[in-house]
Amino acid sequence: MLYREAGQFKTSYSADQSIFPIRQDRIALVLFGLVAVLAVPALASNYFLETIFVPFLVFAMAAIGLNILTGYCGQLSLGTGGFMACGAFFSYKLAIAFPDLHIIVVFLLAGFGTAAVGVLFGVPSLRIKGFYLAVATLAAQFFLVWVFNKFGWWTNYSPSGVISAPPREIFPGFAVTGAQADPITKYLFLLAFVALLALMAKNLVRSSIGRSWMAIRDMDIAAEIIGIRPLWAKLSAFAVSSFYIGIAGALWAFVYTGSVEALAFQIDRSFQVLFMVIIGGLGSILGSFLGAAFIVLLPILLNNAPGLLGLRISVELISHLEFMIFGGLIIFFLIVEPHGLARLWQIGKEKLRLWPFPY
Amino acid sequence: MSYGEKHIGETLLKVDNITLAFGGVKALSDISFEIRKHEILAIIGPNGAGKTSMLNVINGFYHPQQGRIEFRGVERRAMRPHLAARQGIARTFQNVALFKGMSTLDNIMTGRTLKMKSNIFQQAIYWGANQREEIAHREVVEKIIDFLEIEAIRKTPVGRLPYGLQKRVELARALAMEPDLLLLDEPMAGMNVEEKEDMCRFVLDVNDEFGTTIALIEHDMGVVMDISDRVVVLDYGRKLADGTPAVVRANQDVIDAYLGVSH
Amino acid sequence: MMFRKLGLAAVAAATLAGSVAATAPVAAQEQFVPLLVYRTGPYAPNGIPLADGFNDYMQLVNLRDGGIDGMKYAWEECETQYNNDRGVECYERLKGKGATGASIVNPYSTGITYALIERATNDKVPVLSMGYGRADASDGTVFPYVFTMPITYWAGADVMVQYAKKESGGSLEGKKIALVYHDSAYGKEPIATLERLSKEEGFQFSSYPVAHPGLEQKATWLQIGRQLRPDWVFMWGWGVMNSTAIKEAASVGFPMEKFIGIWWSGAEADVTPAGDSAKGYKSLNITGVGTEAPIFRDIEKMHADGKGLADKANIGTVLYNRALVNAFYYTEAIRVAQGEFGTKPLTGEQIQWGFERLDVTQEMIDNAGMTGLLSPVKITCADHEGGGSAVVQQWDGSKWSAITDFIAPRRDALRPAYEESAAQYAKEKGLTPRSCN
Amino acid sequence: MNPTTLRFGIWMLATPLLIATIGLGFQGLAAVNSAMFFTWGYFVEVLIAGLLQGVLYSLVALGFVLIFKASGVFNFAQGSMVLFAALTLVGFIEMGLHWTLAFVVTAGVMVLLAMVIEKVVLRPLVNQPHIILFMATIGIFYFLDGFGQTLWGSDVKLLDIGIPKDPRFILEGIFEGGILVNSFDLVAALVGAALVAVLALFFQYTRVGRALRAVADDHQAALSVGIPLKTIWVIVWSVAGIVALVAGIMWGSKAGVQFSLALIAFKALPVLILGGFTSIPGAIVGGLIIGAGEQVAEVFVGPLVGGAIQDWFAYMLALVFLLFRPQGLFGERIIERI
Repeated sequence: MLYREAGQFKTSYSADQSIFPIRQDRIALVLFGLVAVLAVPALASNYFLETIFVPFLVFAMAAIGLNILTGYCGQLSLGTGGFMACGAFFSYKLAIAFPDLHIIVVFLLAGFGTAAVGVLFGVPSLRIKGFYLAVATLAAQFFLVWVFNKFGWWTNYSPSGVISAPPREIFPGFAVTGAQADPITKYLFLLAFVALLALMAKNLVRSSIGRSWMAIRDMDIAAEIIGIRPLWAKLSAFAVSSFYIGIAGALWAFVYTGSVEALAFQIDRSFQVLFMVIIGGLGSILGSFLGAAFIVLLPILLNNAPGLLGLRISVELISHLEFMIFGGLIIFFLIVEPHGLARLWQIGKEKLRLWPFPY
Repeated sequence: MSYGEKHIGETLLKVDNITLAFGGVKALSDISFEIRKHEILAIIGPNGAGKTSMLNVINGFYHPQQGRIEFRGVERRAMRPHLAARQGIARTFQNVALFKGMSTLDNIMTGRTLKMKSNIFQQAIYWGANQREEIAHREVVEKIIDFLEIEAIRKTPVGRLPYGLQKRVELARALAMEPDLLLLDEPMAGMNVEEKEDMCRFVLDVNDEFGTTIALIEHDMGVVMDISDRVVVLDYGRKLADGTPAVVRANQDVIDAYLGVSH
Repeated sequence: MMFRKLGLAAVAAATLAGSVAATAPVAAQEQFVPLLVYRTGPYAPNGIPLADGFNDYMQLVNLRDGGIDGMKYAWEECETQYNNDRGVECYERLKGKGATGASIVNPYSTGITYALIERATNDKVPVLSMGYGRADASDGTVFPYVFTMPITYWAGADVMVQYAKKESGGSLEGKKIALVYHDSAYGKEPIATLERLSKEEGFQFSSYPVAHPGLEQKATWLQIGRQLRPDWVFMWGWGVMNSTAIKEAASVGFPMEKFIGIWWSGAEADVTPAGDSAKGYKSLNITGVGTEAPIFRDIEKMHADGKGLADKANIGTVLYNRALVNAFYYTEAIRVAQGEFGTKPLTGEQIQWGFERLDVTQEMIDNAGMTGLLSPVKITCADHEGGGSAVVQQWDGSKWSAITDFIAPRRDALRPAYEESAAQYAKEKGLTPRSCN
Repeated sequence: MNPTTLRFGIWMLATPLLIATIGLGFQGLAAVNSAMFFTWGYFVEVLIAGLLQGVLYSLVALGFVLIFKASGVFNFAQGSMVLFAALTLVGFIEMGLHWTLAFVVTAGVMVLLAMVIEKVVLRPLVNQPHIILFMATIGIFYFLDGFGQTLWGSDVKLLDIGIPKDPRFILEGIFEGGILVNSFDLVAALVGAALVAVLALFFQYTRVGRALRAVADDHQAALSVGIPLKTIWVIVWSVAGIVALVAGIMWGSKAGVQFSLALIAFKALPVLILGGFTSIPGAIVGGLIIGAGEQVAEVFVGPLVGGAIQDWFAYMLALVFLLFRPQGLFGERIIERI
């Protein structure tokens, strides 16, 4: 009954085009924002901040990136890990070479660098489609990881090939990278950064470039015939997608783990992000967040569940069960709602709008 | 021909000796005709006559092996479809080619893509130039929506619409491009009489109000004879006849090939 | 909408409450040790005996001795799947448990060690990376909370060269040595040392990376066995790479006697899948092999009483023994610290104090019933490696047996290399090395 | 002469020429760059080793092709099916069955698995987009990984069914020192060839095989002549399961039966895009090209750039082929129409 839009009239196109046209959604968003900014840092322990919220936000960023490419533009990519590695190593080189550069500038520059690499590996998409393209993006995945692993220049010739994020501050006195960084600072920085970039992604997908991507996704030939250049649409999707993924990789290395080797961005990482996008919902920015939350939380929950229930099961069995349940849940979700959590959420909202009179 | 005062002008598009083959199969051989400004030209012919191939050649989707195409007096040969769109050629498809995952409004908005100028950074920030542009184009699109009477389905994903409405949305998307030349591939296929009448009205209104030149493929001879200014008849990839409906109707070859005389 | 939010909050609250509840079984007056294990995933064959060894040793200390001078162990396993971010998650989850939080971390993964060094240093929890991780962490002035005893990869490379030199009649002049390595942080560790030694000893050194996971080594071994034809092959392999390398080496006819693996390429799981091909293959080991040491009588008794925690088949295997020695090290460090701070659950900081004063003498080893399992080490504030040594062992088709005594690496040349590398780390991180005088 | 035979003939002539050109190129490079080592005998040896390795890739790729051809599903779980089959086989052998008997029982288990997958996963998802089915097979991948390990443990297991492994030397008269060929690889290649032959016969001459081909060509048409899609899917997943079992035996004997076996799926993917997702001959030829290409690249080019290039090289090679033929070497040409 609370969720009712009767009486809310839109009197301008700009009101109709806003991201949250319904007033209750806007109120909920403000409340949610307050919880995220005030309640979470106050209540959550360092464990929750460091191992759940921080990776969740980093993954959400990567998922937004992949969703732009796969969900909005329809180009299936398995090269996410490679592009994350680009972001991580580019930002490392930049941060070491220019110690005075502000860390946000470093991240953004790394993002732009990754975008350039993404465009390069996006070129085959002009000729190759579907699963063929997916497998072709694996070329990027394996090649990029090899490059960062092989050439010592990327790691400043560290004998082991591991890079460690140098300590940097977001404002004087507030370190976000390095060992001294406070988890709350890290979390709030990530929250703001990811929220801002997510908003920009949302703006893109509701503007003409986003419509071009979706047109290419839904029917590339028709899109071309109404004047959308496939070259521009696909490559811009690769660029924007890689920009986000690159920044996610940089955040992963700098803010989340603090030290990283190229092998951390193996093919598994690509699949992990792909799961998030598909489980969360292809073609949905909200879905990227839901998917990231699901994939980050599920294994931890499954891992803790026997303890919570007071069962004594060996970690070995828990781990095997975790695999099985994870696989089973993927299948279950696909059967229940192939369009992902975002669609479930939307259906729920539509039901709620009509409740208690379903017709 | 009773529909208002029309001033059919000079040649807008000229097709000259077009030959198109797939492997060994000739889809079009040696076709020439022209489309004049402000007219409604019908392309007719039995199944497999090469009508759709002809449209595909005109808007650059197929590249003919021989022949030349002149659009607004400028010759072109190989051209990608998006360049044809840029020059002002829009079209609809025999099997509806809408963007299934998008709403009616977004589908029609894609038709405005070529006219939108804000860059990727402005779009990412949204507020400011991009929003002004979005709203300006939204206003144009809303006019088309009003014109085609599809206000109620504005926000509906097109995948959920019935066929007749999908055809209308597709027309709306093409109109949003404000084309000089509009190619319609069987706009009335699969419609009942009422829907056909509606569609005829829209086609004539478009031609009349916006002055858009229209080339359409249609099977319903009644419709063709009623609304078109001139007719081109194709059969097995060759041109049989070309002229006003009355002339074509009297042509013996056309009668033999198309209007039901047995071979 | 509101209801949904509330529902989410409820779930979050339940999770929070749950994580508190999960700590309850650990009693207040026990020394808590988090165990980062991998009993599943690609490296489970190595992870299982390791985890079993830790469990058995701590169980033995609790049952036989009633704890470390009366202070019992409590521990909890967390599955990392040999995955770096899971490792970090496990560490963060377990570090606050028990009376005083985590007292010691043994990551058993070079990647996880790298990921934990900063965190653990910040949290003041000692990391014991026994024969893995960063070799330069042996410099205690830069890495106060990281211990690398008894020996590092760089020292391991030196031991291998010493052994090859002795077997080649006292000189490696003009010999060819090839290194086959896992193309990762771990595999690259020995390269610098071997390059230096190749200049000093006059042998020709070539290295061959193998891409993860290492199922594909045909090309590598064609290069080694058919083109280079080296006198010795050293291997820094891990998991499936080891057995595949042995098989491929056999398939190009390379003699197993000339093939030496590092201590992570020398467990039972590394050779059994290769079957007969592996007969004669050698590897380094940082602990002794077999079940001759007296402590195994106690372990057997514990198992006979039904109190053992390990799979019996794993007792006495290479990695089980390694875990025993590892647990022995930190048990003794805790004992040292108890001498200073009293018999109570100690904090990581206090145990670090104990580690830096840990002097494992032969007498202590004998008293603990671990004769032959390890060599003496002595840790100081600056030296976190402690001067340990390694043996060469050989696989006879059914079991490993040591074929040399413990060989000490030539640390006079290694120490400056540690210090140089650690100094570079400190510079990048903006750290000021502490003084150890 | 029909175009296929003609094209085949051209390739038969062109391939040795191409290989010889590459060899000459390497020889030239080796003359100016001391980091590179080249002799013709060694080149041939690497080439043969690569081709034999390629057959093993083909074995895995075949499983993908079978399922993709008949149901349009990109079965990511093929790798874990290989692992699961091998684990089950070893499990039965350890229970005391002779390996031939264990093979039969395991084949039965794979058929059972196919039935379960059809019922639980595929049927509820029929008519969903390809990407959804692809995701579902990733679900199967995880489930099988966990299930196999729960059932049979995570320990590495030895699988030895008596395939000889000793190195042999051939052509000692032509090349100095002869050419080393591994007998295990030879046996594996023969088994692979036999399996392909059996599959070809199965598709050509049995009723079920013809039905499968009909489905591959046109789902609707196949349904309209009365072939239930359900049965087809069970059969095709069973066949893929048995192919996985054979691949599991070959790879398991090579590297031991353990978790990492599931990862060999990644070696099959470049083979697939090179050969085309729908072509059995494509899987074979693709496997040979990838196998030979990546070994030659690793041995001769690898040392120039630091080595360990064969993983990405296989993908790059496939990618380059794709740029010329976007549907793969043997895939069906995509004609775009609107």
